[in-house]
Amino acid sequence: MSRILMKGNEAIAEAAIRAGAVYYFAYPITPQSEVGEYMSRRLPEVGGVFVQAESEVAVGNMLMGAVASGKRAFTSSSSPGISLMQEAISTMAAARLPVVLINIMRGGPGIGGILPSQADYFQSTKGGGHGDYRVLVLAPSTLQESVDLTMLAFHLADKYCNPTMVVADGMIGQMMEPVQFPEDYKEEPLPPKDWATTGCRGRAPRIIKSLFLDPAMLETNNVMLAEKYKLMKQNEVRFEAYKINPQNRILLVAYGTMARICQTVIDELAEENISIGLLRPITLFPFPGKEIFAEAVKPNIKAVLTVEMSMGQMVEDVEAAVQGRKPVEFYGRTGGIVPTPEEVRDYILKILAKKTPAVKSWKG
Amino acid sequence: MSRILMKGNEAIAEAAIRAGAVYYFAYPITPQSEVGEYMSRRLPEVGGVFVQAESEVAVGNMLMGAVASGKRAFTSSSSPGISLMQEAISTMAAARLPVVLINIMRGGPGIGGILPSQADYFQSTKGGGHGDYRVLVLAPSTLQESVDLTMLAFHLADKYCNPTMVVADGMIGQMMEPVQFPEDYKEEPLPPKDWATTGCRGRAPRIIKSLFLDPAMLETNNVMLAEKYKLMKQNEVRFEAYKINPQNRILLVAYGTMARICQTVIDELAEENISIGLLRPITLFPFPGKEIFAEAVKPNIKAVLTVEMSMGQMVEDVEAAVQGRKPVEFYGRTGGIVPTPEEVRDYILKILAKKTPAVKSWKG
Amino acid sequence: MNENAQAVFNRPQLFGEAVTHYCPGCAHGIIHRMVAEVLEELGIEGRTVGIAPVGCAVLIYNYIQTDFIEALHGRAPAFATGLKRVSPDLIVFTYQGDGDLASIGTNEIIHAANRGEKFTTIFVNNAIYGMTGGQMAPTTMPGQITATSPHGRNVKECGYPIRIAELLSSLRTPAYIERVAVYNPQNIVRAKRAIRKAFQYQIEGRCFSLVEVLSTCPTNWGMTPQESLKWQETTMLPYYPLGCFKTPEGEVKE
Amino acid sequence: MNENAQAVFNRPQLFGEAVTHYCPGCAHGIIHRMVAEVLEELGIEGRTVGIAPVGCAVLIYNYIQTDFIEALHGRAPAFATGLKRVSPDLIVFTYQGDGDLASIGTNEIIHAANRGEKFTTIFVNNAIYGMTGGQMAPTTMPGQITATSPHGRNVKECGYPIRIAELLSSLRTPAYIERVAVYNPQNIVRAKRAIRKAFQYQIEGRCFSLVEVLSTCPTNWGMTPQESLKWQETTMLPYYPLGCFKTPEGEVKE
Amino acid sequence: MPGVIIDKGYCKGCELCVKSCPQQILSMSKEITNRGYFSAQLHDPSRCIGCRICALVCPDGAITVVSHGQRYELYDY
Amino acid sequence: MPGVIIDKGYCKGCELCVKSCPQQILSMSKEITNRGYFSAQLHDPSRCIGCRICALVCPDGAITVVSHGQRYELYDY
Amino acid sequence: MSQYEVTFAGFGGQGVMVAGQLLSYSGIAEDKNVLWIPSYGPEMRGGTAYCTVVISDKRIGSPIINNPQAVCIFNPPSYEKFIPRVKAGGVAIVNSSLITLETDRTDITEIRIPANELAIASGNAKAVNIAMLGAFIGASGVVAYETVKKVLEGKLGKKKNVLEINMRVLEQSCKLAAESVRKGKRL
Amino acid sequence: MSQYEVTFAGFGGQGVMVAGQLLSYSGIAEDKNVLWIPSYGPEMRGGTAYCTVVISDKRIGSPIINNPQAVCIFNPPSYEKFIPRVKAGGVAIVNSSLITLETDRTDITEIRIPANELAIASGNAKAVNIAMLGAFIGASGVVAYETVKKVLEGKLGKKKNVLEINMRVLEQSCKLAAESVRKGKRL
Ligand SMILES: Cc1ncc(C[n+]2csc(CCOP(=O)(O)OP(=O)(O)O)c2C)c(N)n1
Ligand SMILES: Cc1ncc(C[n+]2csc(CCOP(=O)(O)OP(=O)(O)O)c2C)c(N)n1
Ligand code: SF4
Ligand code: SF4
Ligand code: SF4
Ligand code: SF4
Ligand code: SF4
Ligand code: SF4
Ligand SMILES: [Mg+2]
Ligand SMILES: [Mg+2]
Repeated sequence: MSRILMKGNEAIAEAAIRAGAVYYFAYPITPQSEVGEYMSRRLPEVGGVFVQAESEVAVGNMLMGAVASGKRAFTSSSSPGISLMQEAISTMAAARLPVVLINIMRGGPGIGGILPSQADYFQSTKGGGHGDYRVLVLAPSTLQESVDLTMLAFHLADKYCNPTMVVADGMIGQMMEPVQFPEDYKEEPLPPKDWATTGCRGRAPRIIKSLFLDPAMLETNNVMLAEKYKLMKQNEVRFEAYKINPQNRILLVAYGTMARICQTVIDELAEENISIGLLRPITLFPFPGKEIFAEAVKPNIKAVLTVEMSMGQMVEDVEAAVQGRKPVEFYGRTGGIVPTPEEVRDYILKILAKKTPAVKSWKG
Repeated sequence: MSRILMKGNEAIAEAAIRAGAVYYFAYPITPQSEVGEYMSRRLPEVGGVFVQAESEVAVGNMLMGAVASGKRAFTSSSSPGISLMQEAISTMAAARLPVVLINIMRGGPGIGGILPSQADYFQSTKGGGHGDYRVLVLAPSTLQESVDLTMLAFHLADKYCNPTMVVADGMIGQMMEPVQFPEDYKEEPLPPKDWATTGCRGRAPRIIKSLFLDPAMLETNNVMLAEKYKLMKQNEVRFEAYKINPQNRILLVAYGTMARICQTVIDELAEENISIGLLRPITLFPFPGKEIFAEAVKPNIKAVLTVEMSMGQMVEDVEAAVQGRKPVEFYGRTGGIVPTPEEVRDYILKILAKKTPAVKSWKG
Repeated sequence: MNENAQAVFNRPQLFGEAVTHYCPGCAHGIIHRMVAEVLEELGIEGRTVGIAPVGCAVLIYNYIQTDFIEALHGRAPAFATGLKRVSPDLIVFTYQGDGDLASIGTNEIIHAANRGEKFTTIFVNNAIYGMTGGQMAPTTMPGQITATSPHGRNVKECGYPIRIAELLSSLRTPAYIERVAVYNPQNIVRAKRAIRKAFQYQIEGRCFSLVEVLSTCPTNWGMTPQESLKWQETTMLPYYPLGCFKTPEGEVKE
Repeated sequence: MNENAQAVFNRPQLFGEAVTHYCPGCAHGIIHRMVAEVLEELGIEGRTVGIAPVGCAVLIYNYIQTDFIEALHGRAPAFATGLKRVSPDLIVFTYQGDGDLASIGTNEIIHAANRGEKFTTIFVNNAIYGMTGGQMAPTTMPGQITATSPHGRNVKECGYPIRIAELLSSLRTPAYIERVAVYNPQNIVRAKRAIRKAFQYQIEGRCFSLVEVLSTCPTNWGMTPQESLKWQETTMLPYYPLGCFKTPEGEVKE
Repeated sequence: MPGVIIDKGYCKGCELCVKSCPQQILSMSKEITNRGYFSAQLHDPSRCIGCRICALVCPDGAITVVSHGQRYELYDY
Repeated sequence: MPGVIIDKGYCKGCELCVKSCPQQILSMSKEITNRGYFSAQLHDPSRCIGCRICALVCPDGAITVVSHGQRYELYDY
Repeated sequence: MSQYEVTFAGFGGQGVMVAGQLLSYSGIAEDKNVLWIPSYGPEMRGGTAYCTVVISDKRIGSPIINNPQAVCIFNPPSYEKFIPRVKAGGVAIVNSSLITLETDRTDITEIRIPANELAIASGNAKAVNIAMLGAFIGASGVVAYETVKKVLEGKLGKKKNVLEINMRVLEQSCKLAAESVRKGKRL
Repeated sequence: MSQYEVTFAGFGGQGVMVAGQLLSYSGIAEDKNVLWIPSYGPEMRGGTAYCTVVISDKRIGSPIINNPQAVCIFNPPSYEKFIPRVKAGGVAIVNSSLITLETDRTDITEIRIPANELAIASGNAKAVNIAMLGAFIGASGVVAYETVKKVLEGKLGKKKNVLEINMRVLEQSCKLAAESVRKGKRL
């Protein structure tokens, strides 16, 4: 298996193709337009189809039509484009359509900027659309992981019949790293797509829908969805523990590019004999809250520090997980500014220098 | 002041007019189409304008244009329609545009149903759009309060230059109660709209925008927004304490129609000498978390019970507020089914009957 | 039925048993039946997937017994594009109302038509939002009273009704586009021919095809079914002329 | 400048000092200048609010010194509708690219035009998505190579370019719609006349007005500025004929 | 002889068939169906020419036209 | 005598003026502006007819045309 | 009485919603708290329509009223749906013009009123809902007869003709119902 | 060396990005971990472009490299922007064909290479980036000269002509830089 130097956006595009997703619907937007440009060259070679849609609203709906007949299809976009898909994403969840979406996040809100950001955490994990639903959210921190998680996203989408999102900041889309594609890609067996609308010759007609005028039916649908989300919480929580050990004095929580920066800080501080551990969520939903709790309560931990490229979003889930047992601190930058290792390091040292902070009675 | 019997949707419409919002942009959707129907009769009488837009996407953007010149304008819609406005709402927040939105929530996700629901809590309070931003969210539980909070929404929107939402379930839109409109409506003084684009004769041009290509500027914008949200948390938390007292054995948390149902249950149980208190958030953002914490930790409280017309959304904020100090229970129905007083009562009795439940080590 | 009697007109087999939820006399029923008959006659029901709109016809899947996907409001052409592009052997049709297609979904239908997506659209123009209770549509007639135009559509404020067949026909990409009506048996027969033709173009993989069917909404028009058909003829027809606006052949000659 | 010399052509006052961010030779600059000149000449700059698009022209507010609102991608007509309806005394114009207006924003422009919103649109058609790095637009020419049509636009898959002036002119609501070009001085002069006319219609409260200006994108077309103007003339012009497509007067006569 | 069968389960009493029968041999019955509608009925079967117009206009697929032998085709449907 | 003033601060060296001057009296200078462009220059001022074409086509508002006295107007702009 | 709940149920077109609204206005006129809740949902067109009115001296809590003290039943399907829901000890006003169904329940008072006949006889076949409303107040006394009269006057004051007919129907049915209650019919 | 970082900076069009990519490929060829980070942002058109390459034996953490060990500076504006950022003890390869600016810093090694002249002399004015790359490996030795040659061959193998010229430029500049280092010029 050779290592190929690729731009993140292109690596993700190729990964999708390797996972058999040769149907791509998208609308250009920085910083992920290279996905579409790559696809417009590659898909004709593999017999796939790329439709450049008239808008992201159309994209979301084209995807539902595409996966309805059982094929793997996906899109990529960036923050404002993803906002335009919220009605569709809610509907994919309701109608159990295994669509994969890639969000290469940029600075917001509004038109914002085109530089990297992690400020769509709420949108992706809490559901930016209406109604009770959840999207499975994967957050890679290297390009190899971008490849692996993109391929996994298609598998999980099919496994749970649920929209699945890969969220990465613009940095991951734009940088290059060597990546490897599995040569004999095999997936765990998946349930048959016995719901796909492929024409009803020889069987009863199938209907894919999200409207349930009878409230009891609609509630049943919601309860079935909730069971699925529970299953995901049981089976699909993924995270990486980096240098986590009983000596840790601070527990860092960060994902994506931000986690790599934290790793650098941890390595540097380790050389100064300051022990810091990092718990890096790989799935943002389901969130590794239980695991964070377990680490946070360890006696040596003075505080949990969440670092994000946002004003503080994941930190709410971290706070909920820690349940007031340790102080939860936050450091973040926004607008395309990425916290540097130095900034994170300084913040850590500041926390360590503080007089043992009491667990606040209410986080305010 | 005479009491007029009105449908919720019409009461909200009239309240907006009384608050000086005579510009209304909307697209029909059940269960709130009466707002537009009322407006199409009333606005010509008061010199206002109603544009029935081509879509909710257009509505969100028309509203930004409308309020940009300093006028009060608003829309009403229901869940899927609000999902289509997420890019616009994120942008209103970024560009500080005081738009008021009414969401008469219906069952979701997807097309769902047309019956009442509270399943857009996440969407409205966490931000369904991209980027770091917050919407001020008001949740009335009676028609009189729908009138009062609608009028307040325009004031708060102007005060904070922030999109402000009134969320009510379809029940509130459809039912009738007598309401009163203030005769001499006066508002606290507001800052001058010295940002409005009214033509630059005699002054420097004004620009309303959300794009900041310079990351430092974009971050500054985000920090300024964050300060505003902090101010809101300090000054605008609103809630109602219903029969809250030291004897309470369960603390109920519910809003909107659901809170009324809980009040009935509390009254009934009071007659059986079972003391239950209700903390009803009126602002969903900012959330009265501190107040919930303060009540929850009181010694007699065995558990906090959140009741919602959803699979459990606000309960996450309640859990975060309670910080593991008391068990947080949840009861909810969805799809247009509203939990009845009997169901809530039964659930309360079940909790009270439980062997003193330990605070779970992790909520799972 | 008498022993050697022969049914010369039957409820199409493709219709299930369900009684529709439509109001008495609503032309949606006539149009549904024609679609079912055509699918049956062409023998394509086994490889057809319909795309249901949001609108009164949202439950069409309960009546026409083929696979169906329910689209979001206005987005049926996007669903159809996605489906047909990944499964070109399927016969894909959308069934859309005028609020759905000519208001919220204008962008999707224009671009699907312009890309020449090879599916078929049955566009049911009843000059009103039926399902939500009779609000003004972009196709509402000048002066027509609706729930949101209580004094009649004012063209000075809301503009003139949009003529979708004409609008789409002005695009350069080849397509088959025809407008038909159902106000009397002759026109019903013509309408069915147009629908059949639209599917035939798709079967041959030729082009995008759309049939605009002038329909009725007795309930929200506040008329009897019979009056509604009369109003369709006398008020709608002069503004919405019938006929074939575009064929791929015509384009080829160009 | 010599003592008694007289400037017979000046950088318009309404332009600030800022050097634009446009690529050398990009026609956006020419079109900006014409808009600024017209606003100045008509003396309406003090009551004008522009709506900026998302596209290369997003920073137009740095160059033309009037009030401005930055719209979301494609939604400038909705912003303009909102603004003009609540403040009818303002002069409101949108400035939109072809990706913005003819792709994501098709619905908004069609319905604004159809409602007869009384604002002015300057539609800059450069047959490509400039800002995002040269992807195919709905207006991209058949065979044109772009970042997402590496083998040239294939009309069998993507359909033919959309002609916005013609499409909008097919609507019944009165409007002023003209297509102009900038590939030589004669046409620049004609373009400016059309822009002036468009604003005049608005000043008189007559109708919606739109000027489609054929533009260039030397950077993403991969041509020199001069070659770009040539390509505009030789390749775009035959498909996008110049001229006035619609006037409210014409409509009144109808 | 041609004739029509009206399925009362489907009929919603819209009267479109009644109004369009060229022979004017359909009318509304006074009976209420179990959905609460008055349904159409054939009051003069002998004059039916089997032209199928009633079935063509029926929005509810309630009408079957039968024939044994001669009938008039006004439309080639 | 007419003449043109080219503001090097604005000129991006696109050459459009050079290519369209009917008198062919504009050319590109070899100097690099502080934005890194070669700017246009008037190399034969005496032949300028003040027709304004160069200014008309300049996308950067870099050109002012001046005149004292007679000049040719090719366009009524 | 501190809180009283009544459901009006019938075919769409029988004036069920308006009956509930008239009662609500009467409650307001008597300075009570009032809540009117429509059936709002995916009822089939041509199906049943219903609304519930709550009248109370106190703040009204739950708008979910599954077991009202009284029902006014205009047509057979509603009879089947709502009779089982009436609170024990409650009242059912039944439109005997259309309803011949019977119930096994013995814990409610059923009052049968030939509402259609009353209406037709009065010269306004549409007054069915007024007949039912009259019967309800006659039987329940939740609001005063005079109050309802005033409300009707207020709403229909301009249409003297219609008003008069309605007044007559209201009075007749109110009396009829009051009498039945006095006679303890079908208790 | 466990981790080495170098930033390439110049005008758009000078081949800055490609220089970084060629170095990255060379790192891969030597089985190292590699990361290439572009300047991606609201740079004005015609402004500066830059990229940073990280080559490491270990897992590469932060992609935010504010203070690289080395910079390759193609034009004057980049000189002003990046010289202050070089780590103390680091190296700056400076294109002396365009840059006459000087720095006060005494804690870095500055190596001046007439990259434009080298390129023009070779017959391919576009080879400026190869000249700079050659100088960088000559000065730093982060990857072997032979490796870069192989990578160039792989990328340009088909265009013999271009390849040859580039090879020549690479070699020349590599040697020039290596010599300067040996001579301890401007240390
Ligand atoms: C996003 C969204 N907006 C609005 C609605 C509400 N809605 C449902 S159907 C409909 C219009 C129906 O009108 P039309 O398409 O003309 O169909 P008809 O009922 O007349 O056949 C509307 C506005 C919705 N379901 N989703
Ligand atoms: C919702 C959304 N989708 C996509 C984009 C990315 N985007 C920015 S500008 C643009 C297109 C610009 O093309 P055009 O409108 O033709 O303007 P030009 O740059 O060619 O003048 C796109 C797709 C965006 N900003 N927002
Ligand atoms: S509301 Fe109108 S369109 Fe809908 S079923 Fe009834 S008559 Fe037909
Ligand atoms: S990218 Fe194209 S449209 Fe944009 S400024 Fe450059 S030349 Fe003009
Ligand atoms: S078949 Fe013809 S003649 Fe016979 S009942 Fe029907 S319409 Fe009348
Ligand atoms: S047309 Fe059909 S539904 Fe209408 S009355 Fe006749 S049989 Fe009944
Ligand atoms: S004014 Fe005319 S003649 Fe003079 S330089 Fe300009 S284009 Fe040439
Ligand atoms: S046209 Fe303007 S920008 Fe272009 S070279 Fe001439 S002066 Fe410079
Ligand atoms: Mg309709
Ligand atoms: Mg463009």
